[in-house]
Amino acid sequence: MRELTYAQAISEATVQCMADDPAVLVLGEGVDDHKGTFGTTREAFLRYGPGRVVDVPNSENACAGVAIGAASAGLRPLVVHTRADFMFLALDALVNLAAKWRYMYGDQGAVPVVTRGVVGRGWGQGATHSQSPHATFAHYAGLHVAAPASPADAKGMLVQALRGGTPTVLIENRNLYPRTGEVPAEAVAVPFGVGRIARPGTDVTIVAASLMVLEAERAAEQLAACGVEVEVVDVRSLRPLDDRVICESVARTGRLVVADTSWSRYGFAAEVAAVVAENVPEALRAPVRRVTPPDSPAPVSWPLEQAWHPGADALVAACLDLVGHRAAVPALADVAAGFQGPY
Amino acid sequence: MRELTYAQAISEATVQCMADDPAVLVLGEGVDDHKGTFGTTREAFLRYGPGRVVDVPNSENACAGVAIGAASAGLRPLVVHTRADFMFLALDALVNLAAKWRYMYGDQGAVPVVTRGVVGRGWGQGATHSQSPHATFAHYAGLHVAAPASPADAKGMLVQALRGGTPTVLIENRNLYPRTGEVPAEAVAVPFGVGRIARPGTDVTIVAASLMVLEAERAAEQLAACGVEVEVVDVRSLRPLDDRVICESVARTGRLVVADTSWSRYGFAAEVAAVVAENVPEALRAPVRRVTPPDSPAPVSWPLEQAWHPGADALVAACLDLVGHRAAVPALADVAAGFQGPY
Amino acid sequence: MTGNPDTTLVHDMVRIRAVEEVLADYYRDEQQMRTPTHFSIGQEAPSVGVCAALRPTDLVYTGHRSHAPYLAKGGDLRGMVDELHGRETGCAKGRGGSIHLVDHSVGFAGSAAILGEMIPVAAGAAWAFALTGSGQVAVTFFGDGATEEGVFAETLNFAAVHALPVVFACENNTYSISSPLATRQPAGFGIAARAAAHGVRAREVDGNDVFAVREAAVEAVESARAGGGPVLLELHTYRWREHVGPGWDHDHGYRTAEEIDSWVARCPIRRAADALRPTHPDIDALVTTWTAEHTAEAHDAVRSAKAAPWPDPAELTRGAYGPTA
Amino acid sequence: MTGNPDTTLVHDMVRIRAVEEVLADYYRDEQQMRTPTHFSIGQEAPSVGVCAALRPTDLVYTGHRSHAPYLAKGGDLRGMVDELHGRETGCAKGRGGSIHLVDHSVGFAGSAAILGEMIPVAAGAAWAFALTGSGQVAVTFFGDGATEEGVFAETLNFAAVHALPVVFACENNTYSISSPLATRQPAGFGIAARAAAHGVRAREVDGNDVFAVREAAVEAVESARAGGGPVLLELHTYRWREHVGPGWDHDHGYRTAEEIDSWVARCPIRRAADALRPTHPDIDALVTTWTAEHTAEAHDAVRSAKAAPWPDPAELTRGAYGPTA
Ligand SMILES: Cc1ncc(C[n+]2csc(CCOP(=O)(O)OP(=O)(O)O)c2C)c(N)n1
Ligand SMILES: Cc1ncc(C[n+]2csc(CCOP(=O)(O)OP(=O)(O)O)c2C)c(N)n1
Ligand SMILES: [Mg+2]
Ligand SMILES: [Mg+2]
Repeated sequence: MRELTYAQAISEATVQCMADDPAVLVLGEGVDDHKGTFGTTREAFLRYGPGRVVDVPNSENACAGVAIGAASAGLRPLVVHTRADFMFLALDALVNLAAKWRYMYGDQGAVPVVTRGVVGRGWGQGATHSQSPHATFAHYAGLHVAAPASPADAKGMLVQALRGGTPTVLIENRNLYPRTGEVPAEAVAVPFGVGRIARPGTDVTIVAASLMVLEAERAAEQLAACGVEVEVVDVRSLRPLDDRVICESVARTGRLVVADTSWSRYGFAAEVAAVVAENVPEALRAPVRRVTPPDSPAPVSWPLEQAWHPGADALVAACLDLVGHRAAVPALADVAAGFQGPY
Repeated sequence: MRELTYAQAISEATVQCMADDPAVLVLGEGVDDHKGTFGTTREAFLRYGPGRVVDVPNSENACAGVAIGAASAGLRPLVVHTRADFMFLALDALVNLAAKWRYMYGDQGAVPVVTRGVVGRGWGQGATHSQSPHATFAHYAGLHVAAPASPADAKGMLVQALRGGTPTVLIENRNLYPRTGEVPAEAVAVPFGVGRIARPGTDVTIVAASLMVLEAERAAEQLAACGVEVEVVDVRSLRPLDDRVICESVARTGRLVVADTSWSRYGFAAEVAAVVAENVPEALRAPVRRVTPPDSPAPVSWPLEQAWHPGADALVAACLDLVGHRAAVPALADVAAGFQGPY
Repeated sequence: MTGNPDTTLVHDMVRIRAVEEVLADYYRDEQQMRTPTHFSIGQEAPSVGVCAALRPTDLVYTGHRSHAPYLAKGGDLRGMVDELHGRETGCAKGRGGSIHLVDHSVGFAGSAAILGEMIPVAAGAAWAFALTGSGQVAVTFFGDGATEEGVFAETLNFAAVHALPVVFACENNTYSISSPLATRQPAGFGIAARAAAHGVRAREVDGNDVFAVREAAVEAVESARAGGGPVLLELHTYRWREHVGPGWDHDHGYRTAEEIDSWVARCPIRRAADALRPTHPDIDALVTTWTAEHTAEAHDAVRSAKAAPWPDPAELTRGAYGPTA
Repeated sequence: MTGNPDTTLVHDMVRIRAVEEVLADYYRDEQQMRTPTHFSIGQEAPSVGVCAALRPTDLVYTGHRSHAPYLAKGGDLRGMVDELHGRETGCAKGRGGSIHLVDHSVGFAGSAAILGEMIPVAAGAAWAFALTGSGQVAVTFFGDGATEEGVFAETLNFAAVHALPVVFACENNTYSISSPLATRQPAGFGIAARAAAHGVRAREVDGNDVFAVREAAVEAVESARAGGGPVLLELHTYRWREHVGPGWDHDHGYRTAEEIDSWVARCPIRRAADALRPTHPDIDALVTTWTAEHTAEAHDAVRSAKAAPWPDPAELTRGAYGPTA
């Protein structure tokens, strides 16, 4: 199969869905500019122009509401935020209206708006440009929330979202955009709620989503060299969450590390640990570990930023600790190392 | 000690803090009206007038920002929302600015705004007036989040918040307002991060906050009659969270039920389960149970509303199940039964 | 009923008034409608006058004060009353209550209780109409208080930039719960003027004069439909009863009995009847007949609602999620 | 330096220009300032003109384009350059970066990168001043793009209702990143006009004429200080470099080289010098001297920043929480 970058996969899904369904349209601040949201909306703009790929005012709340309204009248708006941090301003519209619409009107009508939010570290983005709000959205019943790790999933889950009947939030880590992988040429939907074993292993399970799946895979490779076999579970979507793939893996390995780019408390790492405690507590041969940022906002300064963001090294350390292995292992290269400023 | 209602305790804390510190002022929609936010701001208004108890426009985002600005210039604003659901509109200001202020300016200056949000069922409030957003706020490092259960804590934690150096969100369940309890006459701060054993027991631990502590106590009483001794842990604050009191209790009982008025996924119930899985997984003699609303928005219709909100009966059932007890127990009275419309 | 457009306006106001008064009584006396309810008694003219300018295919989105626009747009009475009683037969299947009325069959697209939330939604629907060239218009009803939400200004701007076929119908009743306009907005700067400064054509209208409202609405709706862009109507009116619930609130301290009385004297139904009497000498008789008719209709609806089935708790989560692709 | 108020304005602009040009070069060439950076090159006059009207105790809050107002308010240069280099000696201890500058000693209260976020914050500070009678004024700088955020309208309304001593300084450079005003706001409806409709006195000013800016700011600030309520200044200006980062962006496709050149021709420093030349024939010599002086100052600051200590990762979470009561 041909390879695409993660960004190209998103672009292709967008273009194909727009070709298939004239109701699909894209809106967001600067979606029409030369950078085209990290290259993900450029092709759509070039093909479909400003009537269907629409630059909007800096009004996140109204734009979310406008998208909901357009959806209520039959369109399929795809809203794009170059930083998911701006979505806090759209939170009311998404969790208090879109998420509840179908239910509170008695299962009549729907507003399946799709919202893409870009997250991820790089270049001292600091406290208000480094957050991953996936857990916040995933807490509220009525939304689907996904955070694909591979180009194929990035494409397939966007296709799924643009065809489904549920408002959806897609979280994309910008450090994934240049990663390549095989991607089907057709627009094939990848369902939500079905996780995958990204790498099989027997000693420790690492559960992750999005960029942390890659970090987990890098950690697993390193650990394999020390004789520790890690199973990496990519949940793909946070709501619905595939409890089964998590629990079956932990039942096999007896050890769980959860990796996340957002805080531990009340976050993804908490939920995964809870799923295990709820379903297969007896399988745990060691305490669960959460590998997440520390309890502070994100700093800007380079050494602090490096220390703040959890990565493969922290996962390696957590796994070794869980299996009681005391070997010193060399540090891994920074996953965001290639990234340069300014933005 | 004299008894006060939960509402009176909050009112008293407000008035005493305003007397002690001229920088304290109250703002919120309708805080000055005859109902005075369920009686919690009336006394302050009568004493200090519209200059310090300030009715504001329906502008939740700006009002949060105004409070932050006033705090940055030395005041101590207490912002009141008659429904916490409206706080989604203030979320950006609270989690993206207030929570991060001290850290991102290098530990210089502070904006210790205090925000009270009222939650809780009653009278078909429905999907957008029945939510408890505590987990959302507690996920973001930089805030303190508390949900007191007793009148004494409601007073003491508000005092703590109005004297502390950290922006704080206080969640108050409206069904607690009429409950009475002993409350110290003086303004004594109750620290955050220190949970309490609300009722000792040996067979099952129920961890809860706010109204669910009462539900847990009601369940415990019922269960005692069946010979099941429940330990009720009131965490009091969600961030900081007293991991120790939770883990020590579960280490004793071996069984954990977490009760919450908000959804399971990525919520309070998830966090408490994670804390146990992280620290004392070996103590678990049974799977953890989360007693929370189902995965839908809140309905209006009476029988659905009754079924949607978790209460003492659901806790009783969960505990009996955990201990393998198959007795049928009579249903308990609805905790919100006394509540009448319209609002 | 009548085929005369002027008397129809009176009829529609009388019907809403009669229905709401009956509902308010049951609400207060029986406490069987367990849903916070915002009556429009005294401010029926904005709903009736604006909806008279609409086609069935035009869509209406409202805030919490939803009964009057729902009925004015043709929403099913039984559906509404069953909904207030939380029944499976309600227009929202008992899931939504008073603040979440909906009737797709007549273009009542929904109401929502978070202030301002539906304002951009109506603009979004209008955007869909513009993009698809459907010729429809979207209308949103909201109060003076909702205009203080930032999303109102954001939406005005968005609608102006895209010249959307949306009409913003602001029912300015001078109160937000118990807060008067003076504590919330600067004196002398009206809502219409703010809309105009955002590039949205705006008009102030006597919102208790149903004919004036209709005239302004027809102009606004047809201009929007013809591609003339968004229009805001600031409709000055007044709520007689308490903010939420069935009672009067003379004793709540935030407004005087005199103020209420002065507006009761400006009752939109009475004023419309006064205006029509010279040309329609039978108008008082008609009002009497209609009042009786719709009072009876409302009693029937309540009786029927009480006999209607409750939702099945086994279907507690139905509709939380849509079908997958 | 000079004691003459007019030449001081020129000096302050020259200093900001010289510093930013040096920083932009290092930023581009060395990639040592790992923080997204929004230069004000070409739009120095709003910061300098407004801050000339302020007392040290007046507080300034800004958006992301923060260097110019920080320096204009008297913010410590070393503190800023160290901050851009992420050092412990930075004005925000390396935690905040370019978008979170702060210098309490001179009344630069903070900057923030979420559009519009600081606008109500300045109003809140002004509220504190009004309540305590401190006689201070709060000023907030933000762009044309930030006015599209609902919180802008909310804050105008709040400030007008409470007649707060706050000055809203809008630097209208006609772009939000690469989006021109025309795609974001309706033509013919200015930001000043919107403010006026919200009850906030507003003036449009040539934002590349530092003397006009100062004159308008003095009037606004002193009126606000005297209890005259909030004022908005819409300052028309232009950004020469790319939105974020050190480069030029003629080739990004969203604006023409001609447009940029036409604004470079209206350089605020050159225009101020032109205006002063008749009375200050030495102005060109002064500009040359100042440029050299502050270019050297900036090079020194960068050298010093590179030698300054990094924060200690052991203190990664310092300041996340305040002390308890
Ligand atoms: C975002 C938000 N803030 C506050 C409320 C509480 N609230 C419900 S109705 C209302 C009054 C609104 O006044 P207005 O918009 O003038 O409508 P009216 O009730 O007068 O018809 C308020 C403040 C809310 N529902 N949503
Ligand atoms: C809420 C929010 N939305 C979007 C952004 C992304 N963003 C950063 S700067 C900017 C442009 C702002 O334009 P303007 O306010 O005119 O300021 P200028 O950059 O022109 O000085 C945008 C859209 C943001 N930081 N915050
Ligand atoms: Mg009103
Ligand atoms: Mg700009």
